[in-house]
Amino acid sequence: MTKSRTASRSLAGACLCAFGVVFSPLAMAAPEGTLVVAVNQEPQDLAAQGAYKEINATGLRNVMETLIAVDPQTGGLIPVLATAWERVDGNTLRFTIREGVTFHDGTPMTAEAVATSINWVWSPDNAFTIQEYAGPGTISAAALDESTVEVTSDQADPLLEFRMSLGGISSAEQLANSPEKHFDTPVGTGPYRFNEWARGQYWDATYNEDWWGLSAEDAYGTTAPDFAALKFVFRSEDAARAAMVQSGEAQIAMFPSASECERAVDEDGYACVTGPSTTYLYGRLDHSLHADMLLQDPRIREAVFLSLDIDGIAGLYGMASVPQGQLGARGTIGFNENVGPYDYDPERAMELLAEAEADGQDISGLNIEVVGRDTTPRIKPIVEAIGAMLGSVGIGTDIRVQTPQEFNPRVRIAGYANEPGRQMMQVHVKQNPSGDYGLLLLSNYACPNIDDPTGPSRSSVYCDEEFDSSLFEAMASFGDDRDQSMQELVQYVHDRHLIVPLALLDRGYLVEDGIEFVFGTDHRIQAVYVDKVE
Amino acid sequence: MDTNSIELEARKDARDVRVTGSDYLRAILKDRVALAASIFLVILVVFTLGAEFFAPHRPMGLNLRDGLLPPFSSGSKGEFYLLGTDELGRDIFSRLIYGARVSVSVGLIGAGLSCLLGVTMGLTAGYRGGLYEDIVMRLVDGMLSLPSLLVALFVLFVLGGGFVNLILVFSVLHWMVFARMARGLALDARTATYVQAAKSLGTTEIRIVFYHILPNVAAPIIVLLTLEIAILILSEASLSFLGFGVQPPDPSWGLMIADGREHIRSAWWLVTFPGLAIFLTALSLNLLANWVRAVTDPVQRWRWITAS
Amino acid sequence: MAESVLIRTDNLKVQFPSKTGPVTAVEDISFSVRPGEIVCIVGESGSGKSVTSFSLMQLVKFNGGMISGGAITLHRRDGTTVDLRNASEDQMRGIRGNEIGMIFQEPMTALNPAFTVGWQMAEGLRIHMGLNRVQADRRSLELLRMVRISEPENRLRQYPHELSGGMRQRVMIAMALACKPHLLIADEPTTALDVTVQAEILGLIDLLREETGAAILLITHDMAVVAQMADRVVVMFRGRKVEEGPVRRILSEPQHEYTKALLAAVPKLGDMSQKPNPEPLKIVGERYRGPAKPLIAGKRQLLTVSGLVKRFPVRGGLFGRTTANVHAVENVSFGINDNETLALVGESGSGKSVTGRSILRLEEPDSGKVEFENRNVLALDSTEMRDLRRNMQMVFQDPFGSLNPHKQLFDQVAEPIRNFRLDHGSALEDRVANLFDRVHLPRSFLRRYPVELSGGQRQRVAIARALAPNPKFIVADEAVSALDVSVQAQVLNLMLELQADLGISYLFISHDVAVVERVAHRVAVMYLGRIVEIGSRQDVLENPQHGYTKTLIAAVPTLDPDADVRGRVKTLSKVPSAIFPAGYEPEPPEYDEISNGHYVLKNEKQ
Amino acid sequence: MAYLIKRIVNSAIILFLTVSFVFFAGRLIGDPALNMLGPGASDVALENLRRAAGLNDPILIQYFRYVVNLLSGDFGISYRYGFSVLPSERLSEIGQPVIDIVLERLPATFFLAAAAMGFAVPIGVFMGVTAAAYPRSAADRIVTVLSLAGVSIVQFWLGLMLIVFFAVQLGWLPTGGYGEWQHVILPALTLAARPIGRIAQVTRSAVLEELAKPYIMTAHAKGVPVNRVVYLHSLKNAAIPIVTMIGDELSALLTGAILVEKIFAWPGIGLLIIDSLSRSDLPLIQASIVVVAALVVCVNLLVDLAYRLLNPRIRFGKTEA
Repeated sequence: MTKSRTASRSLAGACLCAFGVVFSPLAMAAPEGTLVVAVNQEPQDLAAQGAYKEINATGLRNVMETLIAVDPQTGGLIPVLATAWERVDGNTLRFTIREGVTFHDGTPMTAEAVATSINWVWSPDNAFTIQEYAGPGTISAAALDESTVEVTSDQADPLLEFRMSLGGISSAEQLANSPEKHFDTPVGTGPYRFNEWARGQYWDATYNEDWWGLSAEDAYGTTAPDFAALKFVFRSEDAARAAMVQSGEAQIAMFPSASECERAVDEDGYACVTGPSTTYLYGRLDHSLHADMLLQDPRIREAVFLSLDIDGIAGLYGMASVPQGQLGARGTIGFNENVGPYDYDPERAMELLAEAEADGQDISGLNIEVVGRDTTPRIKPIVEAIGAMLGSVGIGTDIRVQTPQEFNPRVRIAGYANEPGRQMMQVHVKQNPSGDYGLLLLSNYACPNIDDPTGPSRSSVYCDEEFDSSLFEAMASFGDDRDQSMQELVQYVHDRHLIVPLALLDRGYLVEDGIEFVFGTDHRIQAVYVDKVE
Repeated sequence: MDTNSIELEARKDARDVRVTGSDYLRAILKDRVALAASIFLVILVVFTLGAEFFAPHRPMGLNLRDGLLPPFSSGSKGEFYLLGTDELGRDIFSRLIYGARVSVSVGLIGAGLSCLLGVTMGLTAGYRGGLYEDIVMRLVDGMLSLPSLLVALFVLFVLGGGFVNLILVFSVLHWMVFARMARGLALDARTATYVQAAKSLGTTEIRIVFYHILPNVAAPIIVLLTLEIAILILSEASLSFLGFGVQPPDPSWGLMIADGREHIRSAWWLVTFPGLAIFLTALSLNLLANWVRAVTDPVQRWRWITAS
Repeated sequence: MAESVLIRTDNLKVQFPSKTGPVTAVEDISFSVRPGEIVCIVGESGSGKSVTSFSLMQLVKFNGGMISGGAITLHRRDGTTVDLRNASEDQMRGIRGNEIGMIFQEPMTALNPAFTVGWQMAEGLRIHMGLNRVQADRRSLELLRMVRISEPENRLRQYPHELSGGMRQRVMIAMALACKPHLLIADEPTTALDVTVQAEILGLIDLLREETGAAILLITHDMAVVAQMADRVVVMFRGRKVEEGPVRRILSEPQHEYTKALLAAVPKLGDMSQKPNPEPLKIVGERYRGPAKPLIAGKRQLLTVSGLVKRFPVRGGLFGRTTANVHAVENVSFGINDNETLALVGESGSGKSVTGRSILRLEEPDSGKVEFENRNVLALDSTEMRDLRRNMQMVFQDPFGSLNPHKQLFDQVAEPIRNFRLDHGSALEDRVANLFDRVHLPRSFLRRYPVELSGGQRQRVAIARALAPNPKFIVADEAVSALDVSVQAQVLNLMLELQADLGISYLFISHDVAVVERVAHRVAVMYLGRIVEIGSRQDVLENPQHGYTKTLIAAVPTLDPDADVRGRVKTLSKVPSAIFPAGYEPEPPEYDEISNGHYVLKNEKQ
Repeated sequence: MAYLIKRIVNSAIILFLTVSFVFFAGRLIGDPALNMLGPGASDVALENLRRAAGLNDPILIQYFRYVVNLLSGDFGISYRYGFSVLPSERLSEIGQPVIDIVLERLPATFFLAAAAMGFAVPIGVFMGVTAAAYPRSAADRIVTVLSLAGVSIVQFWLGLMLIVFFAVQLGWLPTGGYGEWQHVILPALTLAARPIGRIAQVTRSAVLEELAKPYIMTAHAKGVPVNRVVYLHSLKNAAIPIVTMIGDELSALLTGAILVEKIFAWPGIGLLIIDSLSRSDLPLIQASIVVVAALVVCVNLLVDLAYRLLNPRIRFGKTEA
């Protein structure tokens, strides 16, 4: 086994301790000091929708709260701004809004405000990135009375609860009067009040003494806010982030590289804490629609997949485990035990290529563009490795690491349509926080709609009516037959060699001694889960 | 008797020595620093030309088992890695040698092209004079006062990075220095007495420029060329570091530093060696240029040539 | 105090370290200077006279030299004596500029261009006399008046580049005398100056000697200067003192061979009176190689120059428009016959060189007519011009610059022959070799490079090169000015010899009237771009009519110790210049014909 | 005076060329509307934007408009800065004026450049003068090699090394960031290496040249102390090439700080440029380049003025008497 693999094992041990933290009753000590978190990139904005995936806005949930949330420890849903919620029918959820909550701008959080906020976040017109968790239906919200909000999807939607745990609730007053502020001055209800965003440096927030959670006994979190202020400092250099924790500049450094995590073992003053995530690294090989005909040949596709040493790639990534041959981890609804990892068999790959060539396929015309996005951690060695692997079985490759501006359009249908005859394998990361295969299958395999370039399956490259129809059936179904039909679909796409899962990522943190940090598979940094211990 | 008095005069000026190639050779052998520099450069060039022959491993060969091995360690199949390996298990030393090929050729070709362009523009401008000269020199001044690295970035951002574009951008953004110098030299030469003399002897213009002027202005231009090569090698590193230069998987010194950055604390050799390579190359070029300037400078020459 | 000695050197020895061991510059130099007297150290380049003067204040060490032997004894103001060879740097600083003042050869560069005259004069005063700025300025004013500079108040505020050469040299003198030193060392103080200015400066120095009572150590290469200034003379040759004595004795009965040679080599104004034709100088130790036949000018007119005008624009303003013109050559006309030498005499800026260059079209004249053998030179196209150059050649002033440093002498001399395809192969080689013989250069030099030659030798090469295409006419632009007198004499004789043998015509451009008298059949005097007087040598030099010609001739130092030098001192203000606003058209010159062929300008331009 | 006007006119021309360059080069990327909204944009959105921004007019009209707007300080608005959202015509209402964004970053860059020069000038000049005062001595050799080393080093590499050593191993200084004085030291040192080298070289040769001139001997002959001769008499004359070099290096700092700012997370204009490049935020990139070019031009102008103060010969365009 390679160096880095053994490393990730030892780290698995480290992560357990983080989960071992027991719930401590709210300590009422006056908050003091600043929690400095070194994050790997500057947010592009701090809009309410960003709360769904903190890669864009780490720590936003300290300012902006959701109706309900996923409990980092149990993984179940817990009340936040909604005290209770009930299913009316397959399409509808009804939320009871918490009393006496005010936004940081002083305006009360009325049912109206909540509805406005939800509509803003989920409106297809705004086309926020959160749309990748929308669909097939469209979501809208309305206030029934001052304490009740009803959220509806125009199609039966078993995932509605989950979706409601994503979008942040922000001040309706701000949305009405100064929408431009919405993007860089979040006004929420959370335990911390947004203070300032110094471009290129940090954004910070100060303790909100009027936070509802201080009085509510069903407040979420393992502790009361221990810190007078939060500061999220942007540092793209891995070494720099690590050094900040080591030198006490920061208490927590996000996503250290495997090598930094190893160092932590023999350095004093801080430790590396890791835990599994729902994020996986995958390679998606162009298929139908605008792809080069060569890629339609199943032998060639299989050859490509066979030439990938997935163990090696996962090991190269560092803190990651080798995934099954399917997106999503064990325990997800629709997970198929029988679908194992794709094999690594270069010889077989070469045979297949030979066969294809014998049938008149022009293998020399095969030149696969392996593309990654430069914001993805460790992407460069990964794509280089993949390139080398394909090369070793005689498949030509181009290697590219592109900026989001170049990359994003190309992996969406609109851009794809502009590059007919493409041979691209995009190497990218995706999260599946929902615990259900529905969204996965929808966003990755359903046929994209060129007229709806921002729709949920905008980044799929696969078109298969048969598959689509059975998928939409499955998504509307509940319980066991949902699980069943999903499993079949998983097997189906596995055999089509569409997407190769490369690594199921662990995420790690360098944490200063004296800090207990609890996080879930969605890896959010929330002060109420960060505890000072002596 | 008359000739005798001439001989006496000759002895009076005994300090003026003509400088031959062998003198230069002797001089550089005496000047330890310059000697070291030129030896380094010779080795570099040899390695660059014979990369296939000198590199112990394939620069692109993937070998995940032997990732991040420190210098002087041997891999799983017992192969020896002089300067260690990167995270893909590729031999740093081999990549340095192949990287030299990229970096050095960018420097050489880029500087060469801009020199060609600049010197032609400058010499003609300086010798021809008039409106043509005005226009050229305006252009030179204008382009010189542009933030060149920035413009380079922007252009590469528009055209996209890569070896060829890099060289194009460099030659377009660096010819001015040569033009300015060549023009200055041409101006001096035009008024120099020996050129006037040649003219009065009925020597043709072309012959004056190429037979009389060129040899007299060659030295400073060579010096500048050497310096520019160094500058371009540095710029290539910077641009590649930013991802606008040479594209992976081609090894380039700048890229190697960029890649090694993540492991800078745990695997120092990833960043240190390519950094040193660039540093030593640029330093050697500068030292050499410095030396050439000194020995070809008519004022200093005598001191340097007879120096030990 | 007659017998008391102010400063004395005994067996002074100065060396310069080099990688091949120390090089001895001067050796065994002993002389002394008494209070109030003028001692001249005379010698040619390389004689070590300057090194000697620099040693007295240990200045030589700033040139990398070291005093490795002997002693320098100075009697200080306070009566004590000190050995300047071993004096500490602090002691020296107290003496330099304070008890010993010094002035240098290059007035153009010896003043710091970045500071005002006032500041530079004050500096010494403040250091040595502890004066404050105001007092220093007051003293500076006195000094400037003392050296006869007009409107001294303004001068103090000016920068060196705003002053003329003569004025700068006066400032230098004033600065040197600032702290009332009792010894003033003057290192070639007038070499770089025009002869009229030189006369004034020399006069001034002599005057100041009397006014301040300071002794003066004058370093020069010019025997005439010696004759006029010195009480006693020290003759140096190749780093050694060859002779010492009172000026009259040295001049009348020189003992040492070298001194004799030196004196013989100096052309003396007046020697040629009553002699219609040029004659070579007699060079001691060299068998007299007189011309085969007397140098009689021909009758056929070879070159005619009429109304030649050349102006250089002074650009300025927003779009670099021409705001003024330097009237370098203003309506100049003259003619030269075959086998004749016309000398163009004038001081720097008189336009004599530009005239010569314009004739060869190295400058394109603005207007005028040049006819060579009845061909209109200015009308020729470039190819015609090229082969006309076979017959018109040029010898430049600077023997170092006029040869291409990267080419062998053979190729340089062969160049015109190749250009005109006159010969090739072995014929070419013989021809070049013969040219070397012709100018008395050993054939062993053929494969050498210019750096290996001395100035005189290079000038011979330049002449050989000019001779190569057998020209009928040679412009010799200050051809001997850069050379030591002895060498100068040799080259002059060579040129005369060539004229005698080959019947060449010369346009001999020079600032040195004495030299001109030697070589010229006819003389034209130029001033601010115009010919003010032209005629036969005897007419112009022995019977000058124009005011300027008179001053010029009067200014020429003679070897006569009794000549009065002070009379020439006049208060110096701004020098007249040939710069006129754009569009200014001076009226054409009108000449009076004094005698046959002797013309004098009658309308001055204002 | 006339000269000054001339220089200003030249500078204006240079800036004009720069503006034209960024405008047309920007168009090479392709449809600006598409660039602003991204390929996912709906045709409606694109068309709206085109109409709003007058992108349907002939290119020269647009160019003219662009220049005019620049003159009135309007560099356009950013469609990227501060949004992680997919294209939508609504953005035009809430986009930020790029010029504000750029100006917001300038102080940091100025501060850094000033600090770097604060290190570079005294050290460089001192090294150079020392070397010149004792030519071919050991000191001279050391200075030569050191200064060449400074010129030859890869800035961002040096930066990384400094971080590893001073911030990580020794923990003396922060790894990067902005705010207290400690933050500026490492980046400033990194940036100073090159200017130190070049200033030292120029000073050395310039002073050496001056020390060989006759007026130096005059000063000695006046009994002026040696140090005064070197540091006052020669240095003031050597000042012009030195000032030129300082000016060049200052301009280089304003532009060349890009990598250093990135490595040290220094929120200057360099960092901004890198971000906007990765977001291909065209208006922002164009504005940054124009602004920086303007700065560089200003520096050159100042250097020119400095000449006139330093060199009496060209002061007020006086001609020789």
